[in-house]
Amino acid sequence: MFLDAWIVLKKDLLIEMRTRVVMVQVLPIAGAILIIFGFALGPDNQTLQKAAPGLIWIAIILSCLIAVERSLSIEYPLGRDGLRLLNLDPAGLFLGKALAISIEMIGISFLVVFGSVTLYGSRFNHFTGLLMVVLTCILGSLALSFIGALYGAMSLGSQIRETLVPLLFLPVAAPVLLASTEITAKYLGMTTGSSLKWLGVLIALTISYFAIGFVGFEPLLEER
Amino acid sequence: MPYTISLKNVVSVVGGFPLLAGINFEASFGEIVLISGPNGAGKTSLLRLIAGLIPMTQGSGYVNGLNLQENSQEIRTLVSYVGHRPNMYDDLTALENVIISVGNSHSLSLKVKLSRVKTSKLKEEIIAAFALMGLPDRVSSTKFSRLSEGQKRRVNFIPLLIKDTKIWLLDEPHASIDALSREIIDSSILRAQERGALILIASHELEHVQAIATRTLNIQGGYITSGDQDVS
Amino acid sequence: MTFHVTDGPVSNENSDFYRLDKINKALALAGRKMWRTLLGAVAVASALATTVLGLYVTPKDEHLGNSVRLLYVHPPVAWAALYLAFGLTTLCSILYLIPKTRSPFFDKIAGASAESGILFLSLTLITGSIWGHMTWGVWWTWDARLTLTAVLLVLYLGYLSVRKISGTDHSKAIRNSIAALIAAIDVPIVHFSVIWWNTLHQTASILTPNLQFKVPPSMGITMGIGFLSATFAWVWMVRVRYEISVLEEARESESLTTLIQNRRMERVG
Amino acid sequence: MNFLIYLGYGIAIFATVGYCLYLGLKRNKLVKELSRIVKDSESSPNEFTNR
Repeated sequence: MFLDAWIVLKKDLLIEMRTRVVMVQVLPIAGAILIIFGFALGPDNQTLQKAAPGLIWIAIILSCLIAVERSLSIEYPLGRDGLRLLNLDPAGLFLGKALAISIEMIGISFLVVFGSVTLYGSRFNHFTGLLMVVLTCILGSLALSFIGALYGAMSLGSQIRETLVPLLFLPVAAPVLLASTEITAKYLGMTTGSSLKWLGVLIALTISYFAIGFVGFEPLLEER
Repeated sequence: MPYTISLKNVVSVVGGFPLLAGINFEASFGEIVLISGPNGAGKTSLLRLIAGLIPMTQGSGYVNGLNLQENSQEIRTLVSYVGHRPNMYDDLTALENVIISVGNSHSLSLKVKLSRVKTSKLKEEIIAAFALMGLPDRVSSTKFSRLSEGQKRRVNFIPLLIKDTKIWLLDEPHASIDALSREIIDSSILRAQERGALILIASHELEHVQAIATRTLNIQGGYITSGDQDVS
Repeated sequence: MTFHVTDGPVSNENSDFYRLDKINKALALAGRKMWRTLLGAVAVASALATTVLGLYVTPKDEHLGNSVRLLYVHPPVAWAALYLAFGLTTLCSILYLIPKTRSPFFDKIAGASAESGILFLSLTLITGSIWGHMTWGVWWTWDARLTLTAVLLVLYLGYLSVRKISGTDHSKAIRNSIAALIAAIDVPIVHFSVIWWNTLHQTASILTPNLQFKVPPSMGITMGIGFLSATFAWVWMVRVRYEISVLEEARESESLTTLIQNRRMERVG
Repeated sequence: MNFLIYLGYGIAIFATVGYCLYLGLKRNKLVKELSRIVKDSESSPNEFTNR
């Protein structure tokens, strides 16, 4: 299973390295979202800094949606038939696809945070703040990628996949958005108080989305 | 001797449409069966059913003693299916594609798998297979999307040679390719037959395939309308 | 080497007898009227009683005024949606996922229940919004419960969309069950996160109106009848929606027989 | 009394009754359709019934 996951992961990242679709298309979209919100909220730096944690995570979630779409379109030439003919372990396939998306998303989320620092003038409380935001980015990206890969597989047979995936994805991403925003807000100095329980929510989400995908991927791929 | 493939009254419904409407079919190792018939008659569906890719809605079907309904995943490791679309990623090289296709083949030992095909015997085998299919070395390191149609098809055959499965399901293997590619593919089919494989070929090009097939059957309206006697 | 190519009949399962048997069974189910009619009658009577009592008989509340009358509708529909409908959907989805209890029955009931749940949940939001407007002066507020309910509505709308994706009966049912499970697992998570979210940000004073007033008996009775009415209406809906699924399946199998015959007719000459 | 109260009750009753009506009519239509199929095949048995 881990070998299969490794094969899929390596394949997806190799294709990304060759085509650079996520890098030259998804990343600019995330950047555009930050800039557009900057426009919309006006030149007042104070407002932007206050809104920054939420904007960061809106940008990350929307770009994750596009990254999931891209991850699915990589498999178009093979289709569901071709994927099944590769005889990969379904759990491995899920893990590979999800980890490939999450590696891309972790990169994007770091750059989005960096963008917020430069564009909105966000500042971390101290060094641990930076570390906590990095940790949040990693956990959030994992949770989003797990659920994205799962829903991608679920909507494979559907003709209305382009609209279905966002409909399924966004409400489930809402708690991720909430938890990550709260942690980020704390370490960008917007709120005070403990963020530990938010970290708990984020970890619980990551684990439960991973578990459902791990177990649920196989029946989604098979047709009996 | 039990049949390798045995289908009785098989109906397969996908999206509310009966792709197969009562197929009765039996075949044994060592045969090359040509499946002919007009477009949309169910040739591809029959192959996909045997490959465990579409569900069996009614009837009973066995491949190598395994029930099509319950063991479709195991069956998929026993058969090699070549669709009319190549089963390869455009942005990977031919060699990488082949490695992904065979990398998980169950006939390979774990050790070979773990060595990631870098220095192993498997890599030599794959290179030899490229040569066997008349593909020069540089083809193996070319992006798949940059290959010619005939080269793509030949590359698509390489996993079959490496995995050495005993049941080959070929969907239009001769469509839109040059004479050289056709010859190479035909000889690899015959070699597989010599090793005792069962090969089903769905094709429009009757004369070409009939030259190598041991028998021909006709499929129309989702079921088999005629089959002639074994020529050998 | 021998082989057979038979031009056989389509399988027995497809014969007229089998097909009509399925239709007849579906018709028999739909024909079992007694309990259904009784249920419907009780639901209609209690709904009427709630309306009359709620609008005209009960007094208006000294704190809340007339808006208290919406409380005979709002909690009952919320109860039907959140606990009855989505509870049953979750239960049936789990029962389908367990191989031992797997049955197409559960998939149908899960879908039927979720559909009525969407209706009741929408009503919950609408009546709640009206109530909010009358008591707090706003149609919407980012209160934990409201937010959770809205997210829940979208989650289950997504579930209904998943149900429409094509596939074989089994693969569809599995997919549906997993989608329902994700929705169900998300409920507690969203629940806790929205509660914490609010306690961090807002001084929730107006949002928790003091309902500890002394309830006159007429009010309590009306509310009880309201709950009764929502429950019976829900049971009726699930039952009839289930009948429709069974009938549709029977029709499907009927058309399948024709389709297979048509398919075989495609033979040229 | 406030118009909004009537609105709330109205929407609730309208939506519920509407959905129930939709369900009932759909069921009756299906029942009719299937009963006709049964009647048809009983009055004119086709090739399969004789087997």
